[in-house]
Order: sequence, then structure tokens, then C-alpha cells
Amino acid sequence: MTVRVQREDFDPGAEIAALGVGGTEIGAVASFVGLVRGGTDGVAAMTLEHYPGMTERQIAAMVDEACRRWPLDGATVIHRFGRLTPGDRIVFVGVASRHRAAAFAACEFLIDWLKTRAPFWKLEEGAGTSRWVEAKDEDDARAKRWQKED
Amino acid sequence: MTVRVQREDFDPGAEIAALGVGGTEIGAVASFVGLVRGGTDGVAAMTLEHYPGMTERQIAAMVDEACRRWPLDGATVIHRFGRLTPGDRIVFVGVASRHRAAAFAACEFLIDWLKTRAPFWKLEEGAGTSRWVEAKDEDDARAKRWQKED
Amino acid sequence: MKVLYFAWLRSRIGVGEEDLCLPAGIATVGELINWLKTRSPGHAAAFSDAGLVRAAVNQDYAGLDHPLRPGDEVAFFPPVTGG
Amino acid sequence: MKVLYFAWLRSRIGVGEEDLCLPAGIATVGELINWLKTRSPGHAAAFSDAGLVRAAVNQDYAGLDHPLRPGDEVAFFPPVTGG
Repeated sequence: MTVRVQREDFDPGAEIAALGVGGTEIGAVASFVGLVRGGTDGVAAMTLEHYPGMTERQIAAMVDEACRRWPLDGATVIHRFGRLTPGDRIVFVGVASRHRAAAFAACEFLIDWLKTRAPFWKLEEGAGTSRWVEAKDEDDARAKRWQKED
Repeated sequence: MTVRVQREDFDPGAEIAALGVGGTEIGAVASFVGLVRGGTDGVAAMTLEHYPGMTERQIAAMVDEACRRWPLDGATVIHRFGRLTPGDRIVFVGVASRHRAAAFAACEFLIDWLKTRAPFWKLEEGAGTSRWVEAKDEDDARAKRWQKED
Repeated sequence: MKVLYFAWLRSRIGVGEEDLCLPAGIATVGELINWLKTRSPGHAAAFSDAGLVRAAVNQDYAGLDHPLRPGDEVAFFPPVTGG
Repeated sequence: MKVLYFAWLRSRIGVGEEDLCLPAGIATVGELINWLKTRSPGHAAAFSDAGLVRAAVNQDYAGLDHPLRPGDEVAFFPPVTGG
């Protein structure tokens, strides 16, 4: 299990390759790459602020939870911070499993949870001003799909 | 939209990067890599036979259908044929979209359909014998999830 | 008419492709199968369990009642196992 | 006690971190917020809509009634927008 919070870009191909070498029982690697969108309102750049320490702790807890819910052979989460421009990669989630259903479910679970639990905040720049992006109800709704009935 | 049926290996990172440059409106690239599993019965290798012509035609039709169902900015399907050994990559499915929900759904749709509609057959070698792999009911069930009620 | 066989149908029949002159009265995929079964013990073995055989006409999936026309490319194979 | 602010809470308060000596009687996150609001107009503005503020104690999410102990690291921030 790999969790990295970093300013630098990452290489999705290298991460997928690393997930696939965890054993010959791995049949499926599902992955997700999130990119900065330009937007119709002409966003020129954004700065991702985060809470060092809590970020890694929360992401590690999400990965542990995914491993409890699905039979996984590997999981990698990388999230960037700092200034990014449209087209830049922001986030990578990759999951290896024997079967594809578990790989897809865990991958979606992790990105949905990242969106609603990992302490990152986006400050968008555009047309000479900047504004803090507001959280989306839609993201909360997607994350709630994974809540267990206890 | 890219469809390739080939003997050679492919580079998931290069395919994901190519999907991401389709425009600054792309926020999500979901992808899937299928690998040859060794299996507990000690499979040493497999040979993937296919129906040249029909394979490309059926995969292109699946990609068209995915584009009708979800708002996609790009889709790539690569499927190998020939002799492969455990750990080798077999199949790549990558989908780019503005939003991650569409990217994940279309990616799962394409791999589920590939498993049940693309004319490929696996001949497994192991312990001095070879046998044709049988289709799985589980794969049919997963593909049926996507059938529309007309 | 060009008829193709894949996977274990090919193994049992012994060839992957046949160019056949169909006798009169064979108008559907199902009728073609019934005629092919009479051609050799290998053909009979390949088509012995119709439930395990899939058909395509001109590279699209086709049912037993799918009509056949001169020049069609017909293929028979087991349920697919790619991906 | 170390208190951290992120995103627009930091902008409004003017600093990202404060080392504070809490007066007696502040035993929960909610009580801490009420006291912080009295420290400056910036603090008051940051906490003016409690529904927009999330809290963490020792880097785990915490509700208003979460107890505070000496040495805790407390953070306040808006709903997250990463990914």
C-alpha cells in the first residue's frame, strides 16, 4: 500500500506497472487520474493547499478501509499540492486485485472518499482574482453510497 | 476513439497521457489493465486466439455505444492476442470524461462487454496439456447489468 | 460461402476455414449447422451441443434463424473468453 | 494548545497557526470556537457560519462536542475540495 502527498508530478504508467508486479494472482489493475480542468469560466491556475500530516493519515485510513472491504493485492494513492494549471495531473488512485469487480469498486471508493475526507482545498485563479472552490453536494452524495448500515 | 488489436505489448502510461490531452475540459481518466494470472492450477502460459475483423468491428461498436450512453471525451481499447505468460498485460481500457462518474461507468461497461462480446478465446497451457477456457456465468451476469430496458 | 471455425470448433473440425457450395434449401444459420453436421464426424462432434456454439454472419452475432445470402461470411465459435 | 486554520479561515484570521493558552472552562471544540470568535473581528468572521466550518482534533475529524485535552492539535477548515 502506497500513499504519497507531493508537489511533484507522478507517472501513472510507472504506478500501474508497480501495482501489477505484486504477484501472479493479480488479474486486474483499475486506476483513476484526476486532471485540472480549464472550465468555462476561464480558470488559469489553481493552488491546492493541504493539512500536512492529517492528509497522509486520512488517506492511509481510507486505504486500510478499502483493504478491509475488498480482497486487494495493492493500492496506491498519490495527491499533489501546490500550484497547478489546466491539464496538470492532480491525483492518482490505483488498485490491484485478483478480479476486476473488486478493483473497480475499491478505486471508486477511494476517489469518492478522497474528494470528501482528504483535507485539501482549491484556490482558483482567473481574470485577476482568486476564489476558494466550494465543496459539491454531488461529491457528498457519491461518498455516502459507500456508508455501511451498521 | 482508439481501438487496437495487436500481438505486441502496450504502455498504459502513454495511453492515459494521450487520453488526457484531448482538451482542458477533461477532468477524469479511468482505466483498466487486465493481466494474465498464474492461477492455483499452475498455468504456464496461454494463447489468445481471435477473429480478425470481427474483433475490431465488435469493439468499435462497443465504444460507439459507450459514447452514446455517457458524455466522453475519449476512449481507448487495446486487446492483445497470441501467446502470453503470467503477469503479461492482456487488455487496456481507458476513458476520459469531464467527470469521474461517467469515466468509471464507461470503463466498466467496456471491459464487461469485451469479456462477453469480443471474439477472443483463451487456450491455457499447464502441466504438459492445454485446454480451452470456458466462459464464466459471472461475466455474463456483469455484462447484463448494462442492458437497457427498451 | 466462406465458413470460419474458432477455438475448439476449429480443433474438432480440423480446419479454420472452408469455402463451401451449399445445396439448395439452406436459408438460415440453423439449417447450415444441420447440413455441416453431416459432412464429417469432426463436424458432428463440433456441433453436437448447439448450446455451446455461437454464430456470426458478416462479423455480427446471429441467431439460428438468421437468413443467409450468397457471399455471406459465416463463423462458428464457443462463448468468448477474452478480456 | 496549537490551533491551525486552513483555506479561507486562514485568510480571514490572518494566520495559519496560533499557540494559545486557553482560559479555564473550555472543554470541547464547540466551546473553543465560541472563545475564538471573541479574539478578533477576523476570528468572528471566520466562524460566523458554523455550518461551513469543519474541525479536526489530532488530525481526525471531530464534532462540536469532542473533548479537548492539553497538548491536542486542533484545526479548523472549510469542507474539503481535493481530488
